[in-house]
Amino acid sequence: MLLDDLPVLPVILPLVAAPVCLLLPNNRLAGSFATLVAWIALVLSAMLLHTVAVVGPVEYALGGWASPLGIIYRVDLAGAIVMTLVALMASVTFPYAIESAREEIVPSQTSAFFAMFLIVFAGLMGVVATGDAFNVFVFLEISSLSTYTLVAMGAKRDRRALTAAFTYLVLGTIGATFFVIGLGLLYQVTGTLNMIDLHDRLAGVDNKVVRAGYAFILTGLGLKLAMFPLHRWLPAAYTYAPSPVTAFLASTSTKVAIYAMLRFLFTVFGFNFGFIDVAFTFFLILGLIGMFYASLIAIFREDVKMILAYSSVAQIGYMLLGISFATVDGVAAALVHVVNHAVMKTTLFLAVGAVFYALGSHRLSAYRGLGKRMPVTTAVFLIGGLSLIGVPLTGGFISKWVLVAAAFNSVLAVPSLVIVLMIVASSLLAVAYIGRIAWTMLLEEPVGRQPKPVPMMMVVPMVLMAALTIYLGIDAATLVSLCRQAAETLLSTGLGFGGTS
Amino acid sequence: MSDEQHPDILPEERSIFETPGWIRFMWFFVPGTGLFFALMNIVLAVLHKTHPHFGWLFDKNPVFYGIVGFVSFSFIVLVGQHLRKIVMRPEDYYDGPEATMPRINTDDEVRMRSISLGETDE
Amino acid sequence: MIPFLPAETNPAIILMVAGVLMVFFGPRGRGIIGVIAVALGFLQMYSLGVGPMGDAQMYGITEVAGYEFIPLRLDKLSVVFATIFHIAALVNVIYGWQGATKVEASMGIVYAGSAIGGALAGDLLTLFVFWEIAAISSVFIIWAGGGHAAFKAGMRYLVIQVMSGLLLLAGIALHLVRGGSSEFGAFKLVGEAGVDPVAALILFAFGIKACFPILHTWLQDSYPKASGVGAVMLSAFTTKLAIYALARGFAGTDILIPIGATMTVFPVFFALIENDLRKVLAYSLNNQLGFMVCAIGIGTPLAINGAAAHAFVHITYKALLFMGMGAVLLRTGTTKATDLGGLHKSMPWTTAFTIVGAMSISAFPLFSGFVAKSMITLAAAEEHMLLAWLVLLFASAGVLEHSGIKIPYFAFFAHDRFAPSLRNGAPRPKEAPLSMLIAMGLAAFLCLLVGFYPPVLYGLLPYETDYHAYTLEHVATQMQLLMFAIFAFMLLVRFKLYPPEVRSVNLDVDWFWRVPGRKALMAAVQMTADVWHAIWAALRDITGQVLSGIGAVHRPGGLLARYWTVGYTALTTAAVLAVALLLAFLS
Amino acid sequence: MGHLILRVTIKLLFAPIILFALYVQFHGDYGPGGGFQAGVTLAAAFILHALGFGLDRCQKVIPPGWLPVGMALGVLIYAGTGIYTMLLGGNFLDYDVIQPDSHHHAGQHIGIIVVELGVGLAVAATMLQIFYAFAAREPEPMDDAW
Repeated sequence: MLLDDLPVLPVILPLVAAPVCLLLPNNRLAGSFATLVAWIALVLSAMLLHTVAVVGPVEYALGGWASPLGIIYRVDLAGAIVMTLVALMASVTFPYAIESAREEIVPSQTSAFFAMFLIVFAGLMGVVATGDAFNVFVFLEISSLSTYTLVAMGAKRDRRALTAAFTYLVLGTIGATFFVIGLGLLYQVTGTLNMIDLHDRLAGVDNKVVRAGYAFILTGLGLKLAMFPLHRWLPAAYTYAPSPVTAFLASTSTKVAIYAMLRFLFTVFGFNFGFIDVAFTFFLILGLIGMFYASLIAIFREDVKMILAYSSVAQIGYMLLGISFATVDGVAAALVHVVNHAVMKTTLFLAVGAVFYALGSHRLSAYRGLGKRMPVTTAVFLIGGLSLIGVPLTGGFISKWVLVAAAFNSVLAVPSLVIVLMIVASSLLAVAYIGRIAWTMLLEEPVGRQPKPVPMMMVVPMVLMAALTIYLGIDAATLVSLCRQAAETLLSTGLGFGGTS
Repeated sequence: MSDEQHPDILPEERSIFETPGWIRFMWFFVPGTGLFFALMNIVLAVLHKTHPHFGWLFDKNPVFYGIVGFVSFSFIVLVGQHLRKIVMRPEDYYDGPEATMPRINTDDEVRMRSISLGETDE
Repeated sequence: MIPFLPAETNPAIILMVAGVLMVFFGPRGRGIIGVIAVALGFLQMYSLGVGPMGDAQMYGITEVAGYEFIPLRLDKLSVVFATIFHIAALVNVIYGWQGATKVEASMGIVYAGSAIGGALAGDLLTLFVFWEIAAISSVFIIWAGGGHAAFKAGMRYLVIQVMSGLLLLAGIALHLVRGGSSEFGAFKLVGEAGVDPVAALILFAFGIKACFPILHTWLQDSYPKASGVGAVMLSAFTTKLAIYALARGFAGTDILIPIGATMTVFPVFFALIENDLRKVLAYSLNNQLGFMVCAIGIGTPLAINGAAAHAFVHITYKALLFMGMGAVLLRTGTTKATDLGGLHKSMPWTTAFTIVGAMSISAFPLFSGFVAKSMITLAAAEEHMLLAWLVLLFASAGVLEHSGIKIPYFAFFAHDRFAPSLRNGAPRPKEAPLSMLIAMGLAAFLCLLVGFYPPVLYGLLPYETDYHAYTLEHVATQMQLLMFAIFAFMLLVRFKLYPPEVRSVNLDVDWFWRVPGRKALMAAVQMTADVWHAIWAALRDITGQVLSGIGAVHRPGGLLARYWTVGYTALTTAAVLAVALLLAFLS
Repeated sequence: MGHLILRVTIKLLFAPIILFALYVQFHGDYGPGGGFQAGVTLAAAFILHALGFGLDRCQKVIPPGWLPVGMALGVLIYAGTGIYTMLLGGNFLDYDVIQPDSHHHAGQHIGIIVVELGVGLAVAATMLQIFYAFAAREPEPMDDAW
């Protein structure tokens, strides 16, 4: 029974656990319970990943109703990778949050905090697992709504969290609305919401309604994944949310939106959809601009979390760039970067959270001479930073390498060499903003009060993530081949190249 | 080999290499050795034990190497010093006063660096 | 085979791990770890076995995404370089036993490891990785020299080195995309279709590290600014790794002959007028690299043997000379010729060892330089390259001038500036500490060993050789050249034609970016800032007026700005949607 | 007493609204209706009462502390049904396994009614929670109120 239900279990488990968590007392119990759930979900997702890698995509009919009529869950390799990633991030950030939340959350909200955390988790898993277009919207909103709450909970530390959450709420809702309008238009034309069914019925159909729906979905999802001009909710939300929330969101929510985008581009629309190139041109241009724009802004920020948040926007540019190549290599590169970036960003944000725990500030000035006072945290931060730059032997290098290789192997509007040079140049920008922090940490003299010791519960996840960053840089073959396989599935049997053409 | 800008040191502070005798010895020894090897080369050339690759103007000529050594060296020194007219600048040209700043001792574990001129060790 | 290590462990990794470990120990612990690591790495390398040229022993081959990694490739050419790198690392550890700071000691070993890794790398990406690690680890050694000048020089050094790495990476990427093999083999610079841009790019990257003329100034700029210990570490690895890369990738490329010849000549003049003796050594290093580059350009087996042999002996005697100067720096606080002289009276051992190094570099018979350098000149002669041959002879006289005579003469003899009578009774500087003397002795021993018994070296060389350095002809011609050159020196000094030492810096090519380049950069930055400020001020005025207009209607200050942000972003979203719609409808 | 008419009307309507809510709730598995609408209607009754007679009296009947429990319980009933069907060997929310022998899909009816109950409970509790939050003008003072 367990094996048959694998696609749905990691989704409903946190969903069921959330109300239970809400009923628990406001102490460590809630966090421990959430952690336990996350770990079980991780095991389940890993089993799912294994199954999918061995036997191929799995399907699950909700309520026993078969495919076009009922809601089905469909997990292929790309989905399984992202699900495992999300579950991994949850199982790392939840235990971290137990200690960290005591510092950053109003104590009476602790169990609500973890309940919300679990709902975000469930929502993100649901977006990935489902094979129903409308269900994507539902889960996207489940996760977004609870995210707004989580961001707002940062208000204990900084009141600006409230405005950040409000901005996020408004924009997120606009994005969701656009998305659902797009879905509505597609439904009007095809009369179905099942993704594969949509694909079949959309084949060869080309009218204004479909095109409008396409544009709406593109924009809506673009907002959710913080594509360049639509990214403005992200920096404030990441900056003012509590540290574990930031770590979790930065590593998962935009990634899942990227996944949804991939799903819609390649599964729902597919290559025989006449104007799919619009999206690729869009991504190419906006990705490139985003890479530079956000990195440049990051260089001049004083708040470390803000720097990292802008860097996230820049990194999303890399992923969009990979997708825009519209080749197996490109999509694989995007997926590799999704995983690597999630790991390194979590590493960085966990380290930042530890610094906040110890010193109570995110300002760059608080990082002075941290290398002498908090050597472990500094080391972890630097590993994450090096990976962000793309130094060899870290995961980031692998992403960039795969991306550069994909660029060379693609025929694009812009010459490949120019793109490669731009990738290198924007990496140099990353050197600038990470270098600035590293300089402060290592070479300046410590000032101010002595940092509070960071509890083990926070150090261990942090160090684990740093180790994983390096591991991904050394043993790159597994991940790269997995992602390549996933990209192949997405583009072929995932109906990209295949289907009716 | 002292001259006007460099005040003489006391005679008892001279080492053997600074005595007039040693200097006189060098004046015989260096050209003497040079001539000895030149002669040796001439003998080898006469005996056809050399393996020249180029013509008489070059290494077929047994004293060619001596001439090259002498002329090259003189050329380098006599011509090279005029380069100073073009490229020489005061010591603080690039970095200003920083250039002559003392080295910063970056590691207090190691104190050997900070010894200044003539100070006794420890 | 070393029992507790995996069979295919890279010696480079052993050294790098040791380098990291050193951070946690005191000076003595660091020294012990260093010696053990070098010994382990060396044993490990030889336990892997050495293949002849063209039939290398390869280990650890893995394929990732169609790219073949070969972390270890041992053939004669790579092993001779890796061997001398190990020896240099050992000498460095001993030399810095007491004097090396933590950064220098650990980074020095990491740096040595990266050079070894680079030499043993069988594929291009592995080479690139070590290439970059070498750049990054060595810059810490420069910075450890202390002071603002060292910091700035280190930054300049880092920029140039990283640029070399990026060019290399670009070259590799283009090479791979073109379908080239991932194995690091020979490149063809000039093919039927003219100059190959990819090979040129890679050659340029190598050329930066090998100090090609005009690209050379990072060396003279940065090495003298490191500490006494640091300069010794620096002198061995980066440039010789580049020489190895050239020998592997561009043997027999004609363009290297004029480049190498130029490299042997121009530093001679700069060295003549330079006051800082360690900078003299840096120029001398450049000049010696010229011999090797020239030999690689000639490309015959004898020439490649010569280049490898010269790299081997050069590392020992150049390290020896730098060690001598380092000892002088330690005891007197300076290496400026204007402040030195007469040190042979109180530092006899340092003097003796430095003279051994000086005689080696000048290629006196019975010293190691003679054994190697004569191979290169002979290779040029055998190929009947008259001009190159003449230039090399000329440069040999130059080497004698700056390294053979100038260094020992001005540091240890010349005018005695440390006589107690001149310095109000202050005692003379003491002899160098024991650890330094041991290191110098070791290097001097190697110089003499190779000089007396060349087969030690010849056995290591890439190609089989029946070359004999000690024929009467070689000895006679070389001694003739040297003795007459020394005679010229004596005459020039006697008649006061030898230029006096003057406190100064001498401009080199780096002037272009240190002075006008810097000014241009600063001006550009200033201009951008000014323009930006102007635009910003104008924008602020305009928006201020607009906002105060709206603010009169709505609310003032922060609230307005806040809501405006959200609304504005929503507007952006709408605009993006509009663009997407337009595109979708029009396409 | 301007509120008198209002209050009398509210008193008159209160019970019928709740009754109607229950009707909508239980009609849910046959026709238009269901837990969501029922929950809102139910909450509307209490909100109306609170508007007329003051928040305090309403909170005496339904203390604010119950509401999170109600929400959680509602969701749990819903999800629990799904898990129950899974435990019986069916898919998630596959109600047929509850009464596998029935020809009239009795399992479906039972399942939907239970699920709708959960939804109703959760929605009603949430509606009231929102109302309480807005109506209790003064927010709870936070630790570092500004």
